[in-house]
Amino acid sequence: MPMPDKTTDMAGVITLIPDGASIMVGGFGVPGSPFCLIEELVRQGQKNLTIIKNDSNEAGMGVDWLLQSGQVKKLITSHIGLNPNAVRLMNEGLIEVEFVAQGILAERIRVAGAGLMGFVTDIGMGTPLAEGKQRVTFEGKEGIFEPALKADFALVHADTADPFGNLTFNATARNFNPLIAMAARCTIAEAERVVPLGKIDPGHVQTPAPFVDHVVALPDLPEVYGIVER
Amino acid sequence: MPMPDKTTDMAGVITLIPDGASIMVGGFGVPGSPFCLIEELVRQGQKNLTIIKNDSNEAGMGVDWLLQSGQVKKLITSHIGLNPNAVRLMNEGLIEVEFVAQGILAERIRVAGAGLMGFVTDIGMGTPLAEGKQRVTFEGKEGIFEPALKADFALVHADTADPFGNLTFNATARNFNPLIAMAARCTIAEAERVVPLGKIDPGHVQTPAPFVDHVVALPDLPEVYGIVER
Amino acid sequence: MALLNAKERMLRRAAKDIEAGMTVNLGIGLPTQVMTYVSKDLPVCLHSENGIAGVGALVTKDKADRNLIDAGGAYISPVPGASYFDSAVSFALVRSGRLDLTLLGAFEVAANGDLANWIIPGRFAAGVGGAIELAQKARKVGVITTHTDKHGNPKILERCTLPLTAINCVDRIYTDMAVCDITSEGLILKEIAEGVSVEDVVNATGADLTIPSAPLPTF
Amino acid sequence: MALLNAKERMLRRAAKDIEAGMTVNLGIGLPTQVMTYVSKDLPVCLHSENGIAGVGALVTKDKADRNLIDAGGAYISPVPGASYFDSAVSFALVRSGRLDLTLLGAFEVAANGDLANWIIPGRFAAGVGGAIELAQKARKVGVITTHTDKHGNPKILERCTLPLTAINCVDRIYTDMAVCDITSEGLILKEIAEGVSVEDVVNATGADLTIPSAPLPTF
Repeated sequence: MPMPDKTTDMAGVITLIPDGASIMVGGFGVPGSPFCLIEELVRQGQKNLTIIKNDSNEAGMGVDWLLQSGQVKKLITSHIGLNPNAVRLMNEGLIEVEFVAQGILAERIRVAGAGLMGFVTDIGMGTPLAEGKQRVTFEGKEGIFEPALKADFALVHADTADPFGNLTFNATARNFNPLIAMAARCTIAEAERVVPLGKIDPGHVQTPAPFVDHVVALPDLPEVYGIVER
Repeated sequence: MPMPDKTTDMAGVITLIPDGASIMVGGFGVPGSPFCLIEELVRQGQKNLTIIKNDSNEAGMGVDWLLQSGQVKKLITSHIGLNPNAVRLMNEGLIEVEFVAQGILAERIRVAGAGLMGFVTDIGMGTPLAEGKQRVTFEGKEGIFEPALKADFALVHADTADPFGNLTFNATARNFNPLIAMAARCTIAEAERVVPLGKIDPGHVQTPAPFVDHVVALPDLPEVYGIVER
Repeated sequence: MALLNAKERMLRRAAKDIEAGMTVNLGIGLPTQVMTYVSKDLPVCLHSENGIAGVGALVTKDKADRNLIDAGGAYISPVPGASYFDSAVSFALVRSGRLDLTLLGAFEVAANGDLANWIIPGRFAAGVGGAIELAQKARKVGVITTHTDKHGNPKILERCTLPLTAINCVDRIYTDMAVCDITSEGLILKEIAEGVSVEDVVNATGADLTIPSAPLPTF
Repeated sequence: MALLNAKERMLRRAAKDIEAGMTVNLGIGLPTQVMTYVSKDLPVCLHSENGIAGVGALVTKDKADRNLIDAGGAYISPVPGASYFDSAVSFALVRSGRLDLTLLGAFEVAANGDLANWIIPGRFAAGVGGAIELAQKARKVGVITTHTDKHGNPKILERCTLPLTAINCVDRIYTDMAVCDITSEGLILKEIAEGVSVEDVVNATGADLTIPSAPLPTF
């Protein structure tokens, strides 16, 4: 039985994204950030986007391109400390920023991908991050209800993909990528290599293909994917 | 930097388990069931155990040995349809059985391993499985609170381990094994092969070693791990 | 092709609704047998809840991999492009809407889409397995069942009498007599088995059945 | 060994509490530098929350793998026995109690164990990252900080004035002047830096500090 072929072209697949979309973006720092998908999104210029990503990349790369071009309305993130542009835009009220503790962000995305409504945790109790959040008490212990965080699109960077959309990630480039791939209505993966069906050992697949909607093979990687010189 | 060595012997590690312990057991049918660890538990004879496992194996294997020897007080499981002994013991009131929908069982174990209190889901609404369960309403939608399910011990069957406790599983022998490895206070893994540190590609590890407390290398596999003749 | 009996025609009819590109889960028993009638060239991804997407052909014991079964315990092969995952990911796939279709068995189905397929009080209660989540969360839920039980009593009812697996979840029912859809306007007869009359179907059904005025296709 | 300055002695002292068999997470900044003082032969598993257990030595740019960094963005190597995982598994490890020890930085620490290390209202609020979960869930939490800020104001206080990262979480504080433990009996001076007097420590501390009657070890 053949598997469906989900390979497509970069420009075409990004046109699926409308103004106002919520978009999860993979990556923790440079590793796993889908720079080419973001670059095409900047080229096409969709507006009023909600971006959900662990961090806002550093100045001059990735999510920062979207911030500089004024396409971002809201950022849901765990920290933006490495990007002074993001901090400035937040302080000037030009973007809305929602901070979520890193593991809670990961888990809110994961439970969305698991088709659940949310989870209950004691993380953040007694701190500002708990303020205004719904409480749940179970067997005498109080916790915070953290709702599932879904998105319209996920932009994923994979090391290797097959045409059906099975994905593997390289080292710490995995980070949020397998989580967001499960949590979006439409998951778009860019891959450094697209190999024939059956070339990825079924036991080594890190994102199973049923979670992936589109696969884009990357050309030679631009420099931004390389070692960061600080 | 060397990693801690967690390899140990079967008999010694099972003596850690006291009467009355709650024990998660890997496996879905034969694949991934830790038959040798169970066999040693039968030999040592700990009593009043709570067993948490997807199924109760078939008659004459695995969990059924513990049922036959009268060591099980309670079974938390998704189904026992392939084991008439389990059904009989339940109907005669000799064991208590708590049925949990299969994916909810997986998720209750997973959130325990993720250090959360529980999750909220609409699965089971309007059915007997929702009865008596705590409700949580978020943004007008009602769901069921499903509490994290922890255990004192997890008995895991791995294909390959290293001495630090990194594990890989074979094909559909993965099932509940990586989940229970995270959810127990003490995780004991039996492994078909124990290979030197560094022999498992860090990207292919399916259960990271910090979740595993003890590793037991299996001798030649007994017949019960083989193809089932029905 | 040799003449098919009523059961075989039911399975073949259900197979027609499996379309290119779908991810599908087939319940244990009759539903699993539907694959026999799906073209080997159709790009379809078969999911089994014990942790595989890309279930291929059944294999004989001498060719079997002891670690590779489907949720029914049958030894299977993976197709090129298959993946293995744990039980949490497997049901994440189900609950988050990645299953385009599931076909399940039934003790009873109601005209409002309620499904009962796991408990017969006092007789059968061996656990629900993965059925609740498949029934509640697959995008399309089909039920494959004989139209009546072995005593001739209808299995399609106005309301289920047995404890429910999931409420309001069934979209289509395939039986040895008919194909019926469950819609917001109630239960509608869509197709009829060759050699069966509309009256036969109505008499064997325990719920109001809307009969379209146009001629019914047969299968 | 060359004469160590106060900061180096603080780091070396913190390193002494990293024991064989531990899984440890070191916060960005001063805490990461503690590894310099840990014996290369000690079996310790270093976790970094971006998705690795088994962080090895830092590598120079020309040897770096572009896909392999720690949570601070430094290029690292994996030790034999390392594993990579996603961010959900990484924090599962933290929250479920698999971290034996974390060492973190601080803006303020209170005598009751409260920690503030992520917001200075009006000046610094770039997000909390993974600090809340490390502080709240590691089995032992150590704070590494200068005893006072650059204006000479104490950072160890009766109560924090800044928004909290986590309540009642800190077990031990390592500073350039002292090692203090936070216990149910309050803040206790345990060790003192060479050349520093008990009075110096008391004067630089903004909370009641219990001084044991026995002579204090120095570091």
